[in-house]
Order: sequence, then C-alpha cells, then structure tokens
Amino acid sequence: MSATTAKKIDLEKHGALIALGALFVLASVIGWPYFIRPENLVNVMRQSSYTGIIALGMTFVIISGGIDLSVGAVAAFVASCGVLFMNWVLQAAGGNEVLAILGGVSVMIALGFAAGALNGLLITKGKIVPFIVTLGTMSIFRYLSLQMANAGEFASQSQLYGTFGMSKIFEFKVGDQAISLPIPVFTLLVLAAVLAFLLDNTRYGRYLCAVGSNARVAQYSAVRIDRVRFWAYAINGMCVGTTAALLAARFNTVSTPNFGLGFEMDAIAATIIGGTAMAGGRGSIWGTIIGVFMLQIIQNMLNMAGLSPYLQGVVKGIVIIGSVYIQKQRQ
Amino acid sequence: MSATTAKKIDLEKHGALIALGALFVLASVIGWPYFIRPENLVNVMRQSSYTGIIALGMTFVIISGGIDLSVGAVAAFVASCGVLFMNWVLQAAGGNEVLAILGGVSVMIALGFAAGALNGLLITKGKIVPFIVTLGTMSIFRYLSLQMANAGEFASQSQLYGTFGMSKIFEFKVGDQAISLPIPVFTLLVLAAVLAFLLDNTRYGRYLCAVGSNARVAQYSAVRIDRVRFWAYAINGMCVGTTAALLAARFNTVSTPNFGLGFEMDAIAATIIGGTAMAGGRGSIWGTIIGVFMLQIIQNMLNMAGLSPYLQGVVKGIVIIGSVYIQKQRQ
Amino acid sequence: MPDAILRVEKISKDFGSGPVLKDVDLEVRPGEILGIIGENGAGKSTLMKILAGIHQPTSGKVHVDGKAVRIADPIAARALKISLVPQEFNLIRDLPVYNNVFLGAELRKRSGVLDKEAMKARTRELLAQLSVDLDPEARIEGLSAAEKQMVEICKALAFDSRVLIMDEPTTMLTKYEIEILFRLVTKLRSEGMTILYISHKLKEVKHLCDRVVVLRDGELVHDGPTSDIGIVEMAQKMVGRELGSIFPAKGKPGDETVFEARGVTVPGVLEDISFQLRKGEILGLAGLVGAGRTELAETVLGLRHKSAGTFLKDGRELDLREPADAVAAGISYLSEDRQGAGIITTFTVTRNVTLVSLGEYCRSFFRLIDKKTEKTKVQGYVDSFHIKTDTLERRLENLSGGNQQKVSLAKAIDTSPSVLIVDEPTRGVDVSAKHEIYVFINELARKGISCLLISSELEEIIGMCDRVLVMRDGRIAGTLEGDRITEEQIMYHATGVQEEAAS
Amino acid sequence: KVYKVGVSMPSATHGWMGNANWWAQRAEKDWEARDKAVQIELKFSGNVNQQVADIEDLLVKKVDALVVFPHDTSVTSIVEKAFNAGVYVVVLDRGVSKEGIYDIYITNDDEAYTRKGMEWLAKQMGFKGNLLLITGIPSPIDTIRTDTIKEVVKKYPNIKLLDVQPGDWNRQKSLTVMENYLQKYKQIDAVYTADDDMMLGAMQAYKESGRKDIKLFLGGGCLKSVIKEIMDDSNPLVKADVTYSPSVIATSISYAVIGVKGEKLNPNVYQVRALPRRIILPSELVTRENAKDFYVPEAPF
Ligand SMILES: Nc1ncnc2c1ncn2[C@@H]1O[C@H](COP(=O)(O)OP(=O)(O)OP(=O)(O)O)[C@@H](O)[C@H]1O
Ligand SMILES: Nc1ncnc2c1ncn2[C@@H]1O[C@H](COP(=O)(O)OP(=O)(O)OP(=O)(O)O)[C@@H](O)[C@H]1O
Ligand SMILES: [Mg+2]
Ligand SMILES: [Mg+2]
Repeated sequence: MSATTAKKIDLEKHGALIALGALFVLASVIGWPYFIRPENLVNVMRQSSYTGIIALGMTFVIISGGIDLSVGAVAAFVASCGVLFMNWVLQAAGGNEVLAILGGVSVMIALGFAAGALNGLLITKGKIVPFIVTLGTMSIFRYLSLQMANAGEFASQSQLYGTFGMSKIFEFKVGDQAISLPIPVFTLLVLAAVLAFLLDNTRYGRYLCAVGSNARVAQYSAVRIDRVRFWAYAINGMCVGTTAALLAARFNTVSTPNFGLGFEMDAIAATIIGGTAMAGGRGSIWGTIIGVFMLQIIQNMLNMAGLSPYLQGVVKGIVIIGSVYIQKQRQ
Repeated sequence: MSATTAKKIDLEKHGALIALGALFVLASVIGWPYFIRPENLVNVMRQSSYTGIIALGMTFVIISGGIDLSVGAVAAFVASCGVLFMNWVLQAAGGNEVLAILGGVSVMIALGFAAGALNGLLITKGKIVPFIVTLGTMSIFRYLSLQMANAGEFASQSQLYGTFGMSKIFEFKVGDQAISLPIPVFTLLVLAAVLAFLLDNTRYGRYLCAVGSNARVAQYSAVRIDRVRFWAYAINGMCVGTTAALLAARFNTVSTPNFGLGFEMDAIAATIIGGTAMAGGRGSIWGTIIGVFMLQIIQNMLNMAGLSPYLQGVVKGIVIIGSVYIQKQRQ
Repeated sequence: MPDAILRVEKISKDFGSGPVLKDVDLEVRPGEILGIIGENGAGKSTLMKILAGIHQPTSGKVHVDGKAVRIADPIAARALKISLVPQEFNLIRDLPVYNNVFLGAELRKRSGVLDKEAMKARTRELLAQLSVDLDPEARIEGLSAAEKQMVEICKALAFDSRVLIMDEPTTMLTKYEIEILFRLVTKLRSEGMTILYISHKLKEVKHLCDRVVVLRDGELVHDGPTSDIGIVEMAQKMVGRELGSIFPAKGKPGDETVFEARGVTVPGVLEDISFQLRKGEILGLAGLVGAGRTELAETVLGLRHKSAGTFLKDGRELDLREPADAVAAGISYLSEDRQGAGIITTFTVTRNVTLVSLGEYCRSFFRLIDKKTEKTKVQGYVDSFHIKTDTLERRLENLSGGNQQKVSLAKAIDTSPSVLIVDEPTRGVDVSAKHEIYVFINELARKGISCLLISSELEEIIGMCDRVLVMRDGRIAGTLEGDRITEEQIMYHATGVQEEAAS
Repeated sequence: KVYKVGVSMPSATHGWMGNANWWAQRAEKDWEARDKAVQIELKFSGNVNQQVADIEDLLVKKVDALVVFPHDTSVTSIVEKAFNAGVYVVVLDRGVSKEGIYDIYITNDDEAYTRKGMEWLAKQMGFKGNLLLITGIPSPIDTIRTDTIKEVVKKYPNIKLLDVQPGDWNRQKSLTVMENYLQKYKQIDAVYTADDDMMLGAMQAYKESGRKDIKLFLGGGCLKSVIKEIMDDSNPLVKADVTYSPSVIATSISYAVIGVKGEKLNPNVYQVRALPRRIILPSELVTRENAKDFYVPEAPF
C-alpha cells in the first residue's frame, strides 16, 4: 500500500509537499540552530499530533461538505467523563490501573463517537446546516463540562495514565542521541494511514467525495447520502475522543474551561491548508498531515527565532498566506 | 421601497420570521416581565447592532462564496489608527472636535475599506482560498494593533466622540416612556436598507449571487467575477470600519487585546441563521438582521431568566439549534 | 406477446403548480425499444424520473414483472435493475471518469477494498464499445460535453440492468457517434435488455424504436408501433397541429467582413485557424466530437489564451481577455454545456435571461435595474419561444431541459450582439420550437447580424448555413459553400477520409 | 556565562493581562539593559496547548530558568520535566497541581482580593442594600473569587445579592450584562465586577441609562484610568480598587534571574535559602489616600 500511497501524494500533493519543503528550509535558517535538532523535530511532531488527529476527522467532515465547530468542546466533555470513569474504575477495581485506563480511554472514544453521531443525526435527520448544529453543540458540550466540574478540573488518580501520555516507542539513535516516537505521533500516523486507506480504497471514501461534491448527483446514483454524512461526523467524533484521551493523559488532568479550546479553528485551518476544498468533495488525508505540520513548523520557527511576541503574530499571518500561495503556484 | 421590501421578506424569509416570532414569544415568557419592556428591546437592538453591521458585510462575502475571519482584528486595527488620527487632528486643529471626529471616522472607514481590499486582492489575484487569506490577515491585523499599543489601549481625547457614541435620535413615546433609537441601531437599519437595496436592485447584487451560485456560468456570462468578489470584501471592510467607529465611540477608547474579539464567529453565525447559504449564491440582508436579533434575544432572554451561567450555555446551544430547526420546518 | 416487464398505471404528478402528468398508462414489453416523444415540458423526463425513483408520483402505481412496486429512491430503482441516462449530466466533477461510471455500484475485491484496476479495465471496455478515446482516470472537469454524455451512457451500462432509460442521449453527439450508439443499443436489445428512448430527433426514433408513445401536456396521446407512423405524423401528434417546412429560406449575406480570425493557435487545441464572417451570414462550424469547435468559440471569448494569431472585428484588432471584453465588442456566445456554463439553475427565468445584458436595464440615473422593462422583455422571449413556465420567477432547475435551453438562447440573444456564436443551439428542443429558433436566427441574419453556428446536427448545418467550416483535430479541414454543403462532404472533411484519398 | 530566562504566559485578551504582558516586556528590557549576562525570551500563548508547545520550545533552546504563568494546571507535567532537567522554575498565579516541582511559586491572593473588596463594599453600603455581581470567564480562580464574595455577603443579612452573571473579563460583554441588569432590577445600590475592565463596561451602561440609584462600583486589578479617578476623586461612583498586581510577572522574572544566578535577594539580610519557596503577594485596598502609590502612568492600561 505504502508505495501506491506515496505515489498518490507525489502526484496530488506535489504543491503541498513543495510548500512544506520550502517552509522546512526557511525554518532551518530562521530557527538556526535549534529548529533542526532531532528533539525539536520530535517536539514539533508531538505538538502537531493532538489537533492533527482531530484534523484527520475534520478532513472527512469537510470533504462531505460539512464543518464541525464542536470538536474542542466535545474533547473537553469526553475527557471529563473519561477521567471520572477512570477514577471510578480505579476505586472499584481496587487500583487496577491498566483496567482503569482501558476503561477510561474506551469511554472517551465511545462518547466521542456518540457526540459525533448526535451532530450527524441533527444534520441529516434534522436537516439543519452543519455550521449551526455544531455551533450549538459546541456551546452545549462546553457548558456541560463546566457544569460537571464547576468550571474546575478533573485530575486523574492514575499515575500510570500520565506516564502513558508521555511515553514513547520505537527508540532509535540519531548520532549519539536517542530519539523515539511519542505515542500521540504514532497514533496520528497510524490513524492517518487508516483513514487515507479508507478514503482512497473503499466505497465509503468514494461516496464521501461524491456527497461533498454534489449531493444530488450522489443521491441519484443510489448513494445513501445521509448515512455517508452521518459517518463522517461519527468518525470525526472518534478522532476527537482519541485526542481527548491522549491529551488528558499528557496533562493527567482535564481543565474544563481550557481543554480543547480553539481546536476547531486549528483543525479546520490545517485541513484547508492541506488542500481540502472548503466546499467539500475533494481532499486528502496526507495533505491534512502536511497542513498540520506546516502550521506547527511556522509556530515553532517563530519561537526559535525569538522574535518579539507581537511581531510573531504578524509574521505568522504572512507565512500562512505565503505558504499557501507557494502551494498554489506549483499546482 | 419599504412596501416591496416588506413583501420580499414575507415571501423569502417566512421561515426566519416565524422563528423570530416564536423566539420572541418564548423570550417574553421566560424573560417575563423584563424582556418585553420597550427599553429592553431597544437595548437588545443596540447590543445587536455592532456585530450586526459586520454581519451585513459578511452576508455579501458569504453570498459571493467566501468567508472573512479577519473582521474582528481589522476592527481593532482601524479603530486604533482612527483614534490616533483623531487625537492628532484634535491637537493640530486646536481642539476642533467635530473636525477630529469626522477625520477619525473617515480614516476608520477608509482603512476598513483598504483592509477588505487587501483580502479581496489576495483572494482574487493571489488565488488563495478566502479562509486562509483571512485567517492570515486576522493574525496580521490583531498583532499590528497590539504592537502599536503595546497591547494597551488608545483613549480618544475628544469628549464629544464619546457623547456621540451614546447619543440617540428619533425620540418617541411609548405609553409614558420616552424611547429613542440609538445611533448604532439607526446605522444598522440604514446600512441594511442600503445593502438590501444594492443586493436586490443593482447589477452588482445580481452578479454577486451569480458568482456565488456558479462562478463558471457567471464567467461565461461576461461577469467579471474577480471584480465582484473583490468588492464583496471591500464592502465588508467598510462595514467593519463603521462598526469600529461606533464601538470606539461607545467606550471612547480602543483596548487592542479585546476590541472586536470573536466578532467573526458572531457575524458568521448571524448570517447563516438568517438563511444565507454557507456555500454562497443565496442570502438576504433582512434575513441576516433577523439572525442578528435572534442571537441577541437568546442571550438576553437567558440573562433575564437568571439561569445559572453554565445552564445558560447549554440552553443557548439548544435554542440556537431549535430556532433554526423551526425555521427549516416552515420553509 | 410477452408480459409487460414494466407497467405504469394511472400515474399523475403535480409539483404544486398544476399537473405535469395526468393519468398516464403505459406498458413496456421486455426486449423492446420504446420511443417516447413529446413537446418540451410534456412530462417525458418527469415520467422517467418517477421510474428511476427520483420523483414520487402524486397518484398511480408502477408494476414491475406484474408486481406493484414502490420506487422510493434511486436505490430501489437500482434493486429493480432500472437504470437511467438522465437528460442533464449527473457526474461528480471531483471524481475521475471510472469512479463516476461505477458510482453506487463499485466493484470490490473479496476483502471489501475497491478493485480499482477492474473498474478501470471495465470502464475502458465500455468506452471502447462506444468508440470513445478517453482515459478512465481523466477528470470530469476537463471533458467536453459530448464526452460527458458518453460517460453518462457508460455509467448506465456499468451495472447489470434490465431496463435502460435514455433521456435524450444524442443531443450532444454527431452522426458518427450516434451510429455507434445505435449499434450498441440494438445489440443490447438482442441481449434481452429493454430500452426506453426519449428524443426530439424524430428520424432517430423512427429508425431505432419498435414502438413509440407520444406525450402531450402530460397525457398519453398515442401508442403504436413505429412502422405505423411517419415522422410528420409524429410531429403532428406531439404539437397537436400541422407543421410546415422546418428550415426557413436562406437569406443573402452581405460582402463586408464583420469578424475575422487570422492564424489563431492555442497550443494543443487549435492550430492556425483563419476564417471570415460576413455581415448577415450564418457560418456553420461542423466536425466530430472533440474537433475543437467549442474551444474555438471559447478562444474568441477570451476564456482560452492563444499563443498566436488575432481576431478582428470590423477590421480592428480585438484584445479579448475575458468574456466581458467579447460582450463589449458585440460578440455573444451560447454555450453547449447548458448547466455547466450556460444557465444558473438556482436563478429565475428573468435573472438568467438578463444576466449578460443586465447593463442594458440599468440606464437610469442611479443605475438601478429597471425591473419592469426587464420583465416585459423576458415575457417577450417566453412568448416567442414558447418557454413553458407558469411564472417568470420560476427557478430554472424546475424547468424541463428543452425549456432551459430556450432560456439559455434568450440569454445569448438579449445582448443584441452583432456577432452571435451559438453552440448546439437546439440541443434538446422539440421540433416546433426548433423551427421557431431557426426562424429567429434567420431573421437576425437578415437584420445583418452575423452568426457562427456550431452544431452536431448535420441537417441543421445544411438547412441553415450559407457557408460551412469543417474542423478536424483543431484545424480547419475544409470550407464548403452553396451546393457543396452536403452530408457526404462534411463527413469526408470531418473524418479526413477524402484528404487521404486525395493525397 | 549567559543566563537564558524563558517566560511563558497567556496573551492579552483583556486589560489586566494586557498590563501583565507589558510588565513582562518591561522586565525583559530592564534586565537586559542592566545585566548583559541575562537574556530573556517571552512567549505569549493563546491557549494551554500552545503554552505547552512554547515551553517545550524554550527547553529545546536550553533556557536556564523558566517563568510560567499558566493558563491552567495542565502545564504541570511539562513544568515537572523542566524542573527535573535542572531548569530554575518559577510558577505563578494559577499554579501547578503538584508540589515540589518548582523553585518558587508566586501568586496574588485570590481570596483576599475579593474578601478585602467585598468587606470594603459592604461597609460603604452600610451593610445593607442590593448588590449585583459580574464575574469573569468560568474558571477555578473565578470560582474562588465568586465564592469568597458570596461568603462575605452571607455575613450581612441586609445585603441582598440580586444576581451573578459572567462578563467574561470583557468590557463589551459586561456592558451588555449590565444593560440587562438595569432592565431587571429597579433598585440597585452597588455593583461589584471581577475586574476594572468589566467595571468600565458596566459603568458605561449605567451612565447611558440615566438612572441615579447606584452609589458604588467596585472592580479590581488597578487599571491606571481607574486609579487616576480614585486619585483625583473625579468619579463619585468609584472610590476604591483592590490590587491584584499585574506586575507579579515582572517580580517573578526578577526572582528567576536572581535565583538562577544563585544570588540573594538582599545580601545584608540573613537568609536560610537563597530565596523563599512560596510567595503570596498581598491584595491591598486602594483608596484616595494611597492611590498614587499604585499609579503607573506608563502602563498600557
Ligand atoms: N422539480 C420540479 N418542480 C416544478 N415543476 C417541475 C419540476 N420538474 C419539472 N417540472 C415541470 O414539469 C413539466 C414537465 O417537465 P419534464 O422535464 O418532464 O419535460 P420533458 O417532457 O422532459 O421536456 P423536455 O423535452 O424539454 O426535456 C415542465 O413544465 C416543468 O416545468
Ligand atoms: N479544460 C480542458 N482541459 C483539458 N482538455 C479539454 C478541456 N476542455 C476540452 N478539452 C478537450 O479538448 C477536446 C476538444 O473539445 P471541444 O469541446 O472543443 O470539442 P467540440 O469540437 O466542440 O466537440 P463537441 O462540442 O461535439 O464535444 C476534447 O477532447 C476535450 O476533452
Ligand atoms: Mg426532459
Ligand atoms: Mg462542442
């Protein structure tokens, strides 16, 4: 698979890859010497991965012609519930941390799915536009979490969960430094491979593009458009649940007012930078991955360059526009 | 004009009006007895008018098939420059406040136009998608203002300007109470009438819908689509400049970190609730006005009901979805 | 006689603005080709869409194999093995050809993964059957209208169906392709497939179909074998009155050149195109699908960038960079791609007709649209072209295909051009309306307007044109005039057979 | 040796944080001008994820000291990592959820902040009357403040707390909330907002309404325009303020510099350790008498 996928990227995402490359060179120069240090690159990848995983699901939603503004709020809600459940299992099971973690993570992914499904149902059965539905559920889920925690936080009682959040796998050596892949990055890449495969090689993937491009035509071609749309939100919900689990583990705590705040914009931006059409019908998971990395590299580069904070904001805006411009020119 | 316009609304916005009506009744009940007091209704209108004016311009942008995320940041930027200019004129002209205010307001509207034009040019000439362009300029303009003020505020030295921000016109009596129309509400309604007229009765309005519906057909039909798109952003920019002038007058100062914060989401939400299609091609100014009022009524009603803040958030989400659902059913 | 495979019983349909179908009874027998004809807006497409599950009848029943069925959606139609080649393109722009062909009926490997290679191979096969040279991986966006039509046909053939409905499949095709299609259809019939065939080209219907039914204003007014009815009679039954000669007498074009192309080249598409268009002349542009006729028109409009050559109008060189420039120079274009480039389906009749010419209605001091004049003018077109619509405020998506075409033509004419380029102007319009359009174009020519008529219908070219350019592979292969404008001559130039013989 | 000090704090979305950002920049400038061996790098972040990323980036740049003004306690694990890596860590305000992973913890006193304010306000009200409250964005510190206010009010049965609504630390939002309050309550005696920014919004609404019933507004956090009014006694509605110093960030940066260099705060005084571990800055009541001590004309707000 990887060979054909790689070819796909080469062909379709030429522009995006060139833009990423140009940005990488720019970052290496501006962020010299810190940017290209292996630990920094691992950091960049890890920093990208939380919103990155959501951006994968968002790519499905946007290809289907929709949008999901509720991802950040849903992340906060499912993380809260998950941590509460985890703590409960920990007590009930007499301190069995592995069981508690498994339980908590499952609850988060399941609730993520449920929240996505709720969005999907309101959109398909209720026939309300995605923007409004998810604007509404954004408010609902955020305030539900605040209500649960009285605007405070839920701390996990499992030490292991926190360790898991920071753990790494696949250690290897670069020069004399041991570099390893953090779990979230690993998850991001695995999920990307799975979703890219789903998009490129299954019926569902084709239907998704068809529905996003022209729902009427898809319907006339015997595609169950509501079902296709529904699953886009449900899959996105599971991605949100996954991010919630990883991020809660990272912090080993869920602060309800802040958890996931602004994720929706980051995820949408990464998706669009990655070449997915805002109007739906066209997009690629690998493009989104590139978009996610580009955004994070820009941020990291500016940090490494040590510009004044306000100037950073200005330059960031310029570089975002510039990168997409380069990408456009090459297409 | 008003007769035909009213008819237009009746026909096109039946659903939206019914939803507004339903909401109004709900608000009167829940917010009893405060909600339906004339002064409260005037308040609701004034509260709506700042983002409302931006929502009018946003309607044009969205009809054209685009989006503008930079409105809040542009508002902060042009308000900062405008107040600085106003203070400068005040000094140079030896305290002529009227001249200073005229100058300052003109600068704000002109700069708003310029910022919108910049967005428009990047989108049409640079061929970069609107989401990315305005995401970039959002960052650029916000941080430019912060840089200028060192994240602080610019206070206007004209007392009159502040008075102007609070002034009202058209006093009339309801029962034994004197009710009057605040300037921002007046501006909102006048601008709405002008833009609705532009949309319905001029070439530009037609072309705007054509470009948003099907850019290819519009192009084949000798419509200069780039020019049409450009003007949508430029007009939106002028609306942003107008809001900036009114809001700066209200406080008689511009606090750069939070001036206009979040306006983009409010304006987009109002536009979409008002029935403008996210994908472009279709929309109405009066629908947007209804959307703006609906959002503010929801907020006001919940405040008046004195719900706990968390519950307010949850209910708000439900009511937003519910109102649009009603609107949908009636169409 | 075998039992009916498909029986329609007392089907009525009302979209809310009066009945479109009134108690239609129809039997379709297995293995026949049934022709369905009728005026624009008679309800043909609506009936077919009911069979394909796109619309639901207001009342009445559909029986398949003698059993009453409810075709609730296209999925149900597919389960009943009914497939439709719709009148308007139903293709996903963002997907390649082979995915469109198999949309909703994807071939999968045993693991459930898409079998792309098999789909591509099958697509190639289907396209080869239609003699279309097209890459299965090509994007829909880049295809010409005729090629899209071919893809639509492949799409209907891609899954194993028993009943194939074809709604005006030949409007975009030239004689050559039509023959290939007919061979294929006849072959399918011999394999036991049942075909419902809608067309306004009565000769085709006569030639191809076993039986023909006529719809008029939503009612079935004739049902009988094709052998019992002549073409003139068919037309009579459709419109309910006598029809005279379809083409008006040709006029006498002037001598002065109004529009001229000199050595126009667009890399890879057009090569060294030169021609002159005289005042009041109707100049035909013939050629096979993909010969580059549409491209030539688009180049005149400034939609394609030429690498060499010039266009001249009244002796002056034109700088055409976008359609607005062409319109300003008095050139107007009717696109062949009705829904892709011609009309905005979500716009009303009025708004579509005046889209290009809107400036003419903004003559007042404040440059406001003069809606009253606009309405009067549009009503004029509706009357003279018999555009079937209950109100001018109807959105075009709710008009029948032929009526959309008439709106599209009205839109091109409303700019009062001095050079009119029409690309397949009578695509999908019925015989009587065709006649009216011909008369109209002829009158324009008499008034001194020059017309470039691009058409795949040779009859139309022969009946209307003073002179004919034949294109092949992006070049002008020959110019025909007077008596030399014959079917044989055009085909020879278009296919290049004569040239080879000569050399 | 050059000492690199990294500072990570929220970016300004309201006046108080605007002041804090300014103080951070001022401390940077002052220290760098004063001591060539000190290099300070500021990072302002919009959310906690960005903040964690910023801290990670600072660690890649091998800072010697780290000052963290957290969005919330989610930064705990990265702070711990920095501390374990030997970085000199100063944590502020909202803090971290684990003990012993910092060298210094400095905070304003949230409880005293509102307790002082509310006690003063109660006294001014004559321990009776109708009070309205506008709070910030729902969050732990906001909860502490609100609870403290409610607790104090409970001591005085004649003070009636009519309503509590969030103003999101935003002037415009607070103005809207106040407009609604004015519709709803016919007799209001005092309004307590969680900071001065929101007080200015609320006061604007009151001014526009033309009503005459409210006697007092109290905010907090000492915006310079408010302090100036107190100092000049130019606004009968505003008579006091409570400090919640935005300069805490500058103080922290200074501690970080001193701490990382291993210096003592005051060489003349005997100290067990180089610096104290926990520092709680008192909240002070600002009235006309002492206002000029808190007036910083150069500050942005
Ligand atoms: N969705 C719809 N809503 C309202 N009216 C419709 C709709 N679809 C079709 N009609 C009307 O129904 C009538 C029949 O349309 P139909 O498309 O069946 O005609 P047709 O016989 O196929 O004509 P043509 O030869 O032009 O394709 C037309 O008058 C049309 O305006
Ligand atoms: N945008 C495009 N990109 C790539 N190829 C194109 C594009 N547009 C057209 N073509 C190709 O150019 C060729 C000529 O198309 P054109 O539409 O000019 O043919 P035509 O002579 O008008 O025939 P007809 O109208 O009968 O299809 C076709 O093979 C088409 O696939
Ligand atoms: Mg039809
Ligand atoms: Mg053609």
